[in-house]
Amino acid sequence: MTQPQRVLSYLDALNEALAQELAADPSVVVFGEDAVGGHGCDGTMGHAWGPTRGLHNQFPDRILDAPITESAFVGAAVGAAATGLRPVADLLFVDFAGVCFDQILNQAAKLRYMVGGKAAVPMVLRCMWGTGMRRGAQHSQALYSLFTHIPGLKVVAPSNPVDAKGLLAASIQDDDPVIFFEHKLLYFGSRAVVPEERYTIPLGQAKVVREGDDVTIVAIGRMVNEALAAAERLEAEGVRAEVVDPRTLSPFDFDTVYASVEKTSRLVVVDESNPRCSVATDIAGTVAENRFSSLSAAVRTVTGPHAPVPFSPALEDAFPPNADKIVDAVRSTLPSSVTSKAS
Amino acid sequence: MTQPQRVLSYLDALNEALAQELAADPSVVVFGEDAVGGHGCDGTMGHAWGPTRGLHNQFPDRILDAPITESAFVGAAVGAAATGLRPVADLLFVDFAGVCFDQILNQAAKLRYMVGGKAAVPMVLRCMWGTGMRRGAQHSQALYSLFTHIPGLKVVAPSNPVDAKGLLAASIQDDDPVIFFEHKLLYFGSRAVVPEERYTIPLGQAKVVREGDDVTIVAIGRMVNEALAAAERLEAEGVRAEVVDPRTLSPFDFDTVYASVEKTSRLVVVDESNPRCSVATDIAGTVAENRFSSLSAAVRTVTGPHAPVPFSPALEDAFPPNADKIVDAVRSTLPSSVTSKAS
Amino acid sequence: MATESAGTLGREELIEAYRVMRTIRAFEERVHAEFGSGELPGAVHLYAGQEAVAAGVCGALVEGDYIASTHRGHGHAIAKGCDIGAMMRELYGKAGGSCNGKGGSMHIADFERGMLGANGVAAGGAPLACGSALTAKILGKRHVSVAFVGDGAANQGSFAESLNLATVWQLPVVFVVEDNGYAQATGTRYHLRGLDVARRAEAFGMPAAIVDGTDYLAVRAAADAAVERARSGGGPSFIECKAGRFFGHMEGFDQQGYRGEGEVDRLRAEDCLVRFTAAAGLSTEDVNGVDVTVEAAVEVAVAEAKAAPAPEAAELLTDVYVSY
Amino acid sequence: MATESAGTLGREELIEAYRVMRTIRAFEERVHAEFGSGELPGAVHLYAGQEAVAAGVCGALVEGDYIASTHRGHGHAIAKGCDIGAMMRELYGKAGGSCNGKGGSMHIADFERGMLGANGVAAGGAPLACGSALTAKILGKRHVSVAFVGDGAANQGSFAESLNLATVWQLPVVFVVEDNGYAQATGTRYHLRGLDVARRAEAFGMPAAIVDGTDYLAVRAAADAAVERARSGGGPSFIECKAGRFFGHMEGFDQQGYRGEGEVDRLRAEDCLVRFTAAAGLSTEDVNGVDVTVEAAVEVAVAEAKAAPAPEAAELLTDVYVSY
Ligand SMILES: Cc1ncc(C[n+]2csc(CCOP(=O)(O)OP(=O)(O)O)c2C)c(N)n1
Ligand SMILES: Cc1ncc(C[n+]2csc(CCOP(=O)(O)OP(=O)(O)O)c2C)c(N)n1
Ligand SMILES: [Mg+2]
Ligand SMILES: [Mg+2]
Repeated sequence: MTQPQRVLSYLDALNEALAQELAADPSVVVFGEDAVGGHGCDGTMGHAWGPTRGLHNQFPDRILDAPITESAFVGAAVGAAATGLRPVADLLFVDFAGVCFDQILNQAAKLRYMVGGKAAVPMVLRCMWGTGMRRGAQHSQALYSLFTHIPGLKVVAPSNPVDAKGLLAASIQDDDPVIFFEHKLLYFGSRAVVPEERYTIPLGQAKVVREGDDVTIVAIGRMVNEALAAAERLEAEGVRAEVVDPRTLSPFDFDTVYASVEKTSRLVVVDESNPRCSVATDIAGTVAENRFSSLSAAVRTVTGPHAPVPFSPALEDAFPPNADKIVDAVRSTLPSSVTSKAS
Repeated sequence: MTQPQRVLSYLDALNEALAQELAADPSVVVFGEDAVGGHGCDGTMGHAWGPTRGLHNQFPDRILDAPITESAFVGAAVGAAATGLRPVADLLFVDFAGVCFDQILNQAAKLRYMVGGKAAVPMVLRCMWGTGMRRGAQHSQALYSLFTHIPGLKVVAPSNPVDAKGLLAASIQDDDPVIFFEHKLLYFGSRAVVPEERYTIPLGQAKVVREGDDVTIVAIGRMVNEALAAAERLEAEGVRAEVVDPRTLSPFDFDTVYASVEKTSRLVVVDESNPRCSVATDIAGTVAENRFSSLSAAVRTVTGPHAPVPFSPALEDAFPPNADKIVDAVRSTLPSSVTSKAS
Repeated sequence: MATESAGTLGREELIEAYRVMRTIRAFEERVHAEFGSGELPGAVHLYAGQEAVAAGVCGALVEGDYIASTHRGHGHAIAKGCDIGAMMRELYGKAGGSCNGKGGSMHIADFERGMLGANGVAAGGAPLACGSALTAKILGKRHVSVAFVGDGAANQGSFAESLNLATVWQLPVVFVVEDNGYAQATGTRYHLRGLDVARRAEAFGMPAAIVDGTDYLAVRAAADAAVERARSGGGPSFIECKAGRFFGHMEGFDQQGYRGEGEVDRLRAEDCLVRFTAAAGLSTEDVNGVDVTVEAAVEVAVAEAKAAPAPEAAELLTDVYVSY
Repeated sequence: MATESAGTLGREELIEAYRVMRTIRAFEERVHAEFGSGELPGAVHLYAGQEAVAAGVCGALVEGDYIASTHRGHGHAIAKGCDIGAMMRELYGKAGGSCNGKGGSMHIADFERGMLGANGVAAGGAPLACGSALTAKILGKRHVSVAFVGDGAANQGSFAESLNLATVWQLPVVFVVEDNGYAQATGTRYHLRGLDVARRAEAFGMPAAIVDGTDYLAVRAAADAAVERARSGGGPSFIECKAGRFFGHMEGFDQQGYRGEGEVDRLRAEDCLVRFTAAAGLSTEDVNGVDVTVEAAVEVAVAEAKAAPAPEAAELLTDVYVSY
C-alpha cells in the first residue's frame, strides 16, 4: 500500500478498478446505457456518472454507450467474451435483469457447458442492488439468489471499497461470467483506505471480518455493516459474535462458514433479499446438512420479508434487516432462548 | 367421482381442466405460440397439440396463437388479468422465461403491491419443465426455485393427473399470478383415474402421499414417483418413509412438513433442480430454523448437480435424483450412519 | 403532420384541455420546487414541456379506456383524470396516496380511471396495454387502450414485440411514442440514429403519424383518428409526438450538461400552453380563471400530502397477494 | 431480388458450393432416416430445402469470420466448415462430438471454425453475432459476423434490439432472416401478417435485400455485397431469404397437417440443388463425383457416431466453469 492514507468511496474504488483493468488489458471493453460513456448527442457532450465517470476520456474506443437494448448488449457481451474480449457490461439496476434474463440464464451461463468446454465467457455484468434509495419495487431488489441458483455464473457482492476494487479486478480477469453486485447505499456511504496499485481478491474466498466464538453471523453486502454493529452491541452483553463476509456468493466459501460454525455452534445468516430460496436459506440448509452435529441451536435467517420493496420511506426502512433484528436473532440462538423460539 | 374407472394422462387431465374452466367462465382466455390454437396459416389449418389440443374448436374466440413474442404476450396476460380477464398463457418450455422475465418478475409479481392492493393479476403461466427428453441445456430446466424466490407469485408443480387437473382449475380461479409447472415426462408417463366433474385442489396444501414414521421425504413433481419407489425399497429394509408432495411451492405448506418431521425426526428433500438457492435448500434451511429441536439427524437434500443439463442421454440420465440416490440419502440419516456422513 | 383547427372542439373542451395541461404544469413545477427543497423522496421524472401529448391523447379517450404509462407518468395520470391530491400523497409516500404510498412516482396508478400505472421498466407499459386491449376485444367492449413509450424505451425489445402482437391480434390499442430528444442523457441522434420510430411501426404493419407534440390540436387530431380506428375494430395505430422536456431527466440527479446551448430556452419559447392559448383563442380571463384554481388545488395537494400520515407499518406485508 | 451470373465464380468455387449444399442435403436426409428408425435422441430440426441460404451466405465468408446459428443449425455448421463426423457424433450424444455430446443438435458449435453455435432460444444468435462483431471492431480485425434468424424468431424482441444495437455501434454484422414460411406450424401470413422482415431492418437504419433462398447465386450475390460492406467498415446489413423446408418442423413431432396440398412437392420441384446444377452448368460427372464422396462421408459419419462411446460419466460435472 503506497499511500496508506488515501480514502476512496466504494464508487471511486470501482472506477479505479475499471480504469486499471482497461489500462492493463486491451481486450477489456466497457458498455452500458447512456451515461456509461457519456456520448450524449454527438459523442462530445455527455454526462458520464457513477463508477464509469471519466473513463471515456481515457479510453474513448473501449467505452460504449448502448441504446436501451439490454438483451442485445448483454447478449453481445456473451458473444464478445466468447471471441476474445473481456466485456464489462453495465445493467444499471439489477432489476433490469428481467429484460435480458435469457442472455444471462441461457446464453452466458450455459455456453461453455453446451459446447463441451470449447469456449469460455469471460464477461462481467455490473449491477446496482438493494433497498434504501426510495426507488420502489422495480429498482430496489437484491436478486443475487436468482443468479446463485444458476450454474455457470459466478456471483460477487462486495461490502466495502477495498473488496470492491479487488473483486472487480478479479472478476474482469476471471474466465467465467460474473454478475457483480454493487449496493447503492455503499457507493457514497462506504469509504476506506484503498491501495492504489492494481490488485485482486480471489473469487470464492470469504473473509472473517470480526472474530468471536459464541455465534457465527454470515452477512451479505451492506448487511456486513449491520452485522458488525450488532456484534458491537452484543459484545456489551458478553456475546462474542464472529462475522463472516462471504464476498462471493457463487462459488460460496462454505469451508470458512463451516470452520466458524464448528467453533461457535450457532449460525445467523443476514441477507437483504426476499426469504424463500434465498442465499440465506441456502446457507442455513447447507450448514444443517453438512454441519448438523456442530450446531447447538436452530439456525436463524434474518432477511427481508416475502414482499416487494415498498416506496414509502417509512415502509422501506422496515424492509431490510438491521442491527436490532440481528441482535434479536442472535439472542434467540443463545442457550436461554433456544427452546422458546423454536416454534 | 362419477366414472371411477376413467383413466386419463396428465396431459389429458390438463386439457380437461382448461376446457372446463373455459366453459365455466367467459373471462378465461388461453394463448401462446403456434399450436396452442392451431391457427397455422389461415386460421383453419393447424396443428394444436399438447394440453390445448382441440380447445380452439370449442372456444374459437378465446384461444389465440401468438407470434414468438413472449415479452409481449406474457405482459399482455398481466394487463388483461388486471382489467377483467383470466388469461392462461402458455410459455412452452419454462426455459423461455428468460425472454419474458421482466413480465414475470417486475410486472405480474409486483403490480398488486405497487398499486397498494388496488388491482389483482389473476393469470396463469403454464410451463413445461424437467429433464429426461434429451432436449439439452436450454429446454430441460426446473427453474421453479427462481419463481419461488419472487414475492407476489404462486408456484404450482403437480405430480400426477388428479392433482394436475384440480390444481390447474384452482390456479385459473385464483386471483393471483400462478406459474404452473408441468413435467414433460409426466404428460404421457403419468396416468390415473381422474374425476370427470370440475373440481379444485386448494393451492398451498401439501399431501402426504405415503405415511411412515422413520423419515420424511419431501419430493417435488416427477420426483414424487422416485420417492415412492425409494420408500417401497426402504420398506423392505424395515424403514418406513413418509412421502410428502408439496404440490404448491409458493405458498409452501411448511406445516405439513413440520408435522411429519416432528413425527419422523429425519428429513430428506428431493428436488430435480440445481442445488444452490433451490427449493431443496429452502426447505432444509427453513426446517433447520423452525424445527431444529425435532431433528435427530442432518437434513439431506437430493438434487441435480450445480451444472446445466447435458444433452447426451448417458449424462442426462445421471442428472436428476432417482430412487437409488434417495435410498442412499435416507440411509445416511439413519442412526448408524449419521456421524460418518456428516462431513 | 396531422393538424386540426380548434373549431372542431367546443369552447368547454378547449378550456378543459387548457385546464389539464395547466394542471400538469403546475403540478410538475411545484414538485420540482419541493424536490429542490429536499422534501420529496424518490426518483421523480417531470413531464413539463410535454403536456400537449398527454392532454391531446387522453382528450381523445372516454371513460372505460385505458392508458399504460412510463416512468415519466404524472402528466398521463393527470390527463386521464387521476386525483392530484392522491398523486401528491403518493409522491410523498403517504397513506391515502394513489397506491397508498407503496408505489411512488414511478408506479402511480388508478385502475378506476383506467390508468394502469407508471412503470419503472422502459417500455413496460406497451405489453400491458396490449393486455387491456385484449380484455376489451374478448369481452366485446369498445374500450381503447393507449401505451405511452419514450423515445429511448422504443428501442426495448418488448416494444417491438408489442407492435407485432397488436397487429397479429388486431388489438384496439394506440402506441404513443414521446420523442423528447433524449433517453436520460443519450440523444435520439445517437440511440435512434436520428430515425423516426414511426417507420418501425409501419414496418410492423400499422398506420403511423408523426406530430408536433407541443401542438395540442395536432396531437388531438392524430389521437382522435387512431382512437376512432381502434374503437371501430380497425386495429392498432402509432403516433410519434416530438416535444422536449423542460427539466432534467430526473429530479436531483441530472445536470443537463448534455444539452445544447440555449436548448431549454428554445423549448420554453415553444411552450405548448402558450401555443394552445393562442390557437384556441382563449382570453386572458379564461386562462387566469383556470390558473388560479389550478394553483390553489396544487397548493392544497402539497399541504395535505405533507400533513398526511405515513402508511401503517403493517402495510409492508399487505397487498403482496389477494390470498396466500 | 439481387442475382449474379455464375460467371463471377470460378468452376472450383461452383463445385465447392455444390459440395456444401449436397453435404447438407445428404446429412439431413440421413439424419431423417436415422431418426425415423428410432436411433437418434433429441430435438432435431432439419435444414433440407434451405441449403442455398447457408451455402450462399457462408460462401461469402472467409476464415476468421463468425456465424451465430439457430435451432435449425446443421446447414449453417456444415457450410461454415464444421466436420460432419463430429457433428454426427454430437447428434448421437457421443464422445468426440462437436460439443463432446453435451450440446446436441440444438447447440452444435465449433469456435475454431467461427461457428458460435446453434441456439435453442429463438433469435438467440443475433445478440451473440453483435458481440463477435464487436470483438472484430474493438480488436481492429476485419472479420465479419453473420446472424441467422428464422422468420418466426424475427418477431423476438432481442432481434429488434440487435438490429438497433448494430446500427448504433455500426457493427460489421449481417443479419440473415430465413423465411421458410412457418414458425413451427404458424404461417408467416399469420405471425408476420405476410409482411417482409426487410422493411423492419430498413426502419432500423440498415440496407436490406430480399432474395430467393433457393437460388444460390442470388443469395451469394447479396451476401457478397453485405459482407463486403461490413468488412470495409460500412456497418450492418440485412438479407431476407425465402426458401421452404422439406421436412417437418422437428423430427418425430410434426405431422405437417398445416401445410397446403402439394406444398412440399412444389418445394421439392424448386430444389435448390437442381436449380444450382443447371445455373452453374455442372455436368453429370461433376455432380456424381461429389455425390459419391459426400454419401460415403455421411455413411462413415453415421457408422462412427454409432460406434463411438458415450461421454465419460464425469463429464456431467465438467465445463460448467473454467475455474470454480
Ligand atoms: C429496461 C430499462 N432499462 C433502463 C432503464 C433506466 N432508465 C430509466 S429512464 C431511462 C431513459 C428513458 O428514456 P425515454 O424512453 O426516452 O423516456 P424519457 O425519460 O425521455 O421520458 C432509462 C435508460 C429502465 N428504467 N428500464
Ligand atoms: C424464445 C423462444 N420461444 C419459443 C421457442 C420454441 N420454438 C422453437 S422453434 C420455433 C419456431 C421457430 O420458427 P422460425 O424462427 O421461423 O424458424 P424455423 O423453425 O422455421 O427454422 C419455436 C416457436 C423457442 N425455441 N424460443
Ligand atoms: Mg426520451
Ligand atoms: Mg421459419
